Amino acid sequence: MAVISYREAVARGLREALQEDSRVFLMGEDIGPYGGSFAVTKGFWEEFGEARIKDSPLSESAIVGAGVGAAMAGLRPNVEIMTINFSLLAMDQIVNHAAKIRYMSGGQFSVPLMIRTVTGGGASVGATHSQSFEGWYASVPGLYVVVPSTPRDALGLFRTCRELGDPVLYVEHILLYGTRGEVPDEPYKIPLGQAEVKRLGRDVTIISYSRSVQVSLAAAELLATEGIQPEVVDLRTLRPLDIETVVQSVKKTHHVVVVEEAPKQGGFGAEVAAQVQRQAFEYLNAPVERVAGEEVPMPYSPPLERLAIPDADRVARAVRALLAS
Amino acid sequence: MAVISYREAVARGLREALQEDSRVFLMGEDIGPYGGSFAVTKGFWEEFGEARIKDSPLSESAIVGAGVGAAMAGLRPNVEIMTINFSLLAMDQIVNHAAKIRYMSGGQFSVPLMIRTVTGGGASVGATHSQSFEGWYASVPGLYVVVPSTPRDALGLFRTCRELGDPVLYVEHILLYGTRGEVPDEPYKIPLGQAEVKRLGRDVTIISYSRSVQVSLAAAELLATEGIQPEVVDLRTLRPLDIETVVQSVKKTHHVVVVEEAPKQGGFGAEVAAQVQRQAFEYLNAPVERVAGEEVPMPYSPPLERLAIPDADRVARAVRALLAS
Amino acid sequence: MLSKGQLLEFYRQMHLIREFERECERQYTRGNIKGFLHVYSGEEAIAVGAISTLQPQDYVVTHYRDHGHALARGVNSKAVMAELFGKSTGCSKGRGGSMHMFDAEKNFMGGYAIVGGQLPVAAGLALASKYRGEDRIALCFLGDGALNEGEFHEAMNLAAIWKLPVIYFCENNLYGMGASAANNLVMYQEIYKMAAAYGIEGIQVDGNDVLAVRELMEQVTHRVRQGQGPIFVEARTYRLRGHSIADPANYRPTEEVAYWQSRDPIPSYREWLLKDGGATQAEIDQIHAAVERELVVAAEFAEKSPFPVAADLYRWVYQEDGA
Amino acid sequence: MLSKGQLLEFYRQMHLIREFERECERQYTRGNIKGFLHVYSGEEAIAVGAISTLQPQDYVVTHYRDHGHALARGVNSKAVMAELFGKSTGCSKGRGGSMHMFDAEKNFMGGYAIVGGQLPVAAGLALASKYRGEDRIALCFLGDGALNEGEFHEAMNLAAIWKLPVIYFCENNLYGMGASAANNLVMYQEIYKMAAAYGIEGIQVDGNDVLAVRELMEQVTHRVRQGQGPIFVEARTYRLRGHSIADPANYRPTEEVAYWQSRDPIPSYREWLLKDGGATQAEIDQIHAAVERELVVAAEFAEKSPFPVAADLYRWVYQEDGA
Ligand SMILES: Cc1ncc(C[n+]2csc(CCOP(=O)(O)OP(=O)(O)O)c2C)c(N)n1
Ligand SMILES: Cc1ncc(C[n+]2csc(CCOP(=O)(O)OP(=O)(O)O)c2C)c(N)n1
Ligand SMILES: [Mg+2]
Ligand SMILES: [Mg+2]
Repeated sequence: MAVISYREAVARGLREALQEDSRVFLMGEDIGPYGGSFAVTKGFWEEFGEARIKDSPLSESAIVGAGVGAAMAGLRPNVEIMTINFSLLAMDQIVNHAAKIRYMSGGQFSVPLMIRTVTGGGASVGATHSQSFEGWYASVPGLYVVVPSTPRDALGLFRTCRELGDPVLYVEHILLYGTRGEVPDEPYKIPLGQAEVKRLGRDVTIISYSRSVQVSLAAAELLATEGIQPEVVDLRTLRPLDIETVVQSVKKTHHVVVVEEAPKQGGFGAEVAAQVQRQAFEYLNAPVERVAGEEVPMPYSPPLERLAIPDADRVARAVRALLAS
Repeated sequence: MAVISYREAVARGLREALQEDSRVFLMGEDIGPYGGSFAVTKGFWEEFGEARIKDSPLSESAIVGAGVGAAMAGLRPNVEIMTINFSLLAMDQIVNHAAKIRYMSGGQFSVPLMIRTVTGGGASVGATHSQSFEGWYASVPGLYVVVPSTPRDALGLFRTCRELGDPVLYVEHILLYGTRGEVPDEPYKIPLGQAEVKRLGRDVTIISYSRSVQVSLAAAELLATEGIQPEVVDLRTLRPLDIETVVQSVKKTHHVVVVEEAPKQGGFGAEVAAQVQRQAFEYLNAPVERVAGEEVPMPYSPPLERLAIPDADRVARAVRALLAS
Repeated sequence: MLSKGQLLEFYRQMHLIREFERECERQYTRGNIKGFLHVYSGEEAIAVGAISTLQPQDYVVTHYRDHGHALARGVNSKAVMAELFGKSTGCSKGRGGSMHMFDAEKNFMGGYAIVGGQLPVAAGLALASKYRGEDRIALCFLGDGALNEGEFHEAMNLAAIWKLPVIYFCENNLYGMGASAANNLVMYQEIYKMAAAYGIEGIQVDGNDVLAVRELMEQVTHRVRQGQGPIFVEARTYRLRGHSIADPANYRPTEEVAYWQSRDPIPSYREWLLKDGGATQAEIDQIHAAVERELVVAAEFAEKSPFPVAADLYRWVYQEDGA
Repeated sequence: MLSKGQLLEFYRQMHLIREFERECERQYTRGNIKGFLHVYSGEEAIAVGAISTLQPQDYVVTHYRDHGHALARGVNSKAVMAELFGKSTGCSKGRGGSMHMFDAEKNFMGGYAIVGGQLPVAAGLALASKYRGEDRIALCFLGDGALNEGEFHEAMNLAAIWKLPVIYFCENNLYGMGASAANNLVMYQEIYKMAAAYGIEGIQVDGNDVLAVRELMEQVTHRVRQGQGPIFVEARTYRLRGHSIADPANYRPTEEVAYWQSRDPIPSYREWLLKDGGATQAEIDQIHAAVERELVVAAEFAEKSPFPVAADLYRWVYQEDGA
């Protein structure tokens, strides 16, 4: 098992796709000579040429729409939207076209389009550049939404996504690129809709996705020193959502905390909470608790920003309070 | 008390605003000579002139953005986005500008912008034109989201909204325009963040908003004939959300069904369910149940469309099942 | 040179579209068609003239006022009517409806109901063709209203810088819903000139003259096929009916309506056919009769076809064997 | 005729901006400034020349590369630096950061970080002015990259059809991030001509010549103020640094960089001032010394200012007395 970074894992997935499938091409802002805003596609333009690494104008809507068209024509476009914040400009194409064309055409056309983008806050880049909209997309029938938290998941899920016949929003986290982890040497894939228990425990189930998994794991370490053993479940994909794995864990722990970065009201954590209380009602000793982003536009000022995003301490506090209740 | 239609209620609110406040002007597609896509502004252009009833080009993003600018300059723009489906094209302006400028400017600027739009399905207009995105907006700090279900609420809430110092998404329902109801003759206002018990009951609390309130009331009538007395709570505003009124009801009924039109996964009903189980955990005899739209792009075909949107029967069935469990 | 058969075929198609839309209005009144109904009456010369110059492998993409384009592309009138009825035999299996017609066999890539939204999709189809080195172009229709939308700009720019084999064809019928193009575009009388901002050639044509459209588009499709990049065409025309069946269109000056009625593309073409096109009244009558029969069959087919079954509600949300 | 005092004031502002950005880079390295840092170095002549022609009541709106515009508009350098430090004394109270500077007193209506997003906002400000019949115009800066976005198109069209008193001023520095404008716009060498699609007058100016910018903008602001509608200006210029502090900008040909370094707007203006502008070296030295002092004070102020307190996290999400 090699240890690679999250960035390298995504890049490897992309490179494999380009090497193995001539229908795959990349399209996005500054993915060419610049190497990608987060350096994921560094060297790709030189390696694969400009026909396959299409450095695009600043036209989020047009490039996603063009991806839809190219996918309808049988190609496998992989479009990068520099950050999920800018995806709002392409939202109509994603929601009204990519997600609906198979259905609206009665199955005649499909849109095997992969959209890669970057979510999250914590990088001190201010309110317009620090958002987490993946939960919105996860409520759109016709889309898949994938939110890896480790290099291993990033690559394994990527390999599955690129073979799907439907559009995928593949969401990387801005603060995870530099994180490292083991990745199996042999070819492997991770199916969508399979949550993973990232840490075994018994006292409480902490459910999260993307970078919040790392936050939750850190919180679990803190708690472990106090004799509390949290089980940490990584959803890995928001659509499809694997609630079964969560319920299995809850049957053991009887306590649940959901952790995410988006502001609490209307965050995807609400869906998780709603499903858990519905399907594990009998097993819950306390209400499902949520730890989420504060209900504010992300402040630039670093001390305020730190308050606005859940950290390990806050998660640990929530767990302690829940278990004490 | 006069009986007027929902359409007339909204029009009255708009007309009062135009008459009483010279800072108010309307801007939107086909709101002028055409009279509005749903005839809400019929006659306004003739009455108030083209400087105040600004018939705009098909530029959702630009008209919302221009509304933001005009609001920053101290006016009170009232922008109509023909339906909430097209609001995706203006979403960046709504989410990144309207909602955040007060915060990002450290309180120096405010955006008293009202955006009126139309939500909902059931009109046989197909997948791109039948969506319910109000829940997404309800998760954006800095916005208000208002979802009236009756003429009385439509007018009373409108009057409050137009005096707010912050942006409001005021969401009308496509199938409610023709519905009629009593409206007090004396001036009245309805504050945001106050849910209303639309029907008293004792066996189950049905929570909903917008047209789903009418569906829920119809379901309650059905159930009443079987001896089940549902209490129906209308949230009226999604942001702010009044969970207190809901909790009071649950303390009495011990059973909750949340009804909405949006597809279930990630719908705003999840937030309601998550908060109810959190704040009324002790009082719940059964998990919070949700009745929501099916997880499909809205089918055009009328029989399929009817299956995709909750109706009174489905709500009644859910209540029966819940009480039997 | 066009053969008499071709000339008559244009007439047949235009007449079919006009009568098809009349039938839709009747069926709407009878409650068989629901929702929005936007008819193409008055603009037939465009769809017929333009689409006639395409090859079968070419792509057609259009906006929500799409019945005419579908029929001109050869989508079966039974399937179009059944779609409007919401039947499972419709060209979109009843899932799309009036504004979302599709037919994969005809490379009819869809009616798109978000104004302007189809433009990037068409660029993507053209991109795919270029990527693969195919002899295949995309023809994308748009209304004058779409010129106001940001996606027009983004798609035109993308097509231009990447020299995509796509034709953007603007049906300038002077109105978008109730809004007059004159209020919404400074260049409303010369929309084709807006293409210059992208370095794209823009050409104007009389959209009520099927032969003029045909002639121009023969050159245009040829040049785009040769790889010279996108071309933008503006056809001036007029919607003879309201925006939708619910719209009496009172906002239009009566003289304007009268003027354009006098320029109705169908009678004028018929007169030309009879006078200079070598057609006989008998041939015209035959077409009329055939179209009438076709529409009776289409309406019957639509009426008798089954609605989708409830069990199929979830069909086609995702690929059946998808993850 | 500009007085010597004005000429020197232009120099002072340009020099201040350049040195301010240098200080930012230092403070970034020291960890006092976080996140993105996009400096304006090389483009100073534009902000200074253009903004100098405005009245106090006029609006300034700009993009995310906004330090220079803020300083040229007279926003206090202490407040700009404190904002970058995330301090509560910042011009946006530490909530905005580098890309979101605001100053209500100066009618500095904000830096906007979604490329193209500021254009409709500026149209709205101009609309408000027109609605009220005020003598007040809006000046909106944008990069060449913003020309690719749909909002450029929608805002230009809106401004044109409603004849709004707004100036769209494009800083064409040949790159948007790493992407060369030459790849993204067919008209990249004559961006100003794209305005014709909207019936808007477009004018090109040398963005590295503060007096040329000033002279042109005196006419432009005058005409827009008179109510003739929007005007579009393109200034050619060059970013002397990378897109952000993290960008070494290796994608740029060295000859290109060298050429533009030789056209650096500050030394050339200084030479002119000394040779033909009637300024003395002593006056220049005095400016340099004053700017140096100002920046020491600014950095100290920023450093010593308090961070916002935790209790204020929720302040300014909504109006305090709002519903
Ligand atoms: C983005 C968007 N905004 C608004 C609408 C509502 N709408 C439907 S058609 C139409 C007018 C379109 O005019 P035009 O493009 O000229 O086409 P025409 O109706 O003349 O064929 C409008 C405003 C829509 N479907 N999509
Ligand atoms: C909508 C959107 N897309 C992408 C970005 C990321 N981004 C920030 S600046 C920039 C380049 C902008 O170039 P230009 O407008 O020429 O301004 P310049 O940097 O040259 O001053 C990009 C792509 C963004 N902020 N907003
Ligand atoms: Mg039109
Ligand atoms: Mg630039």
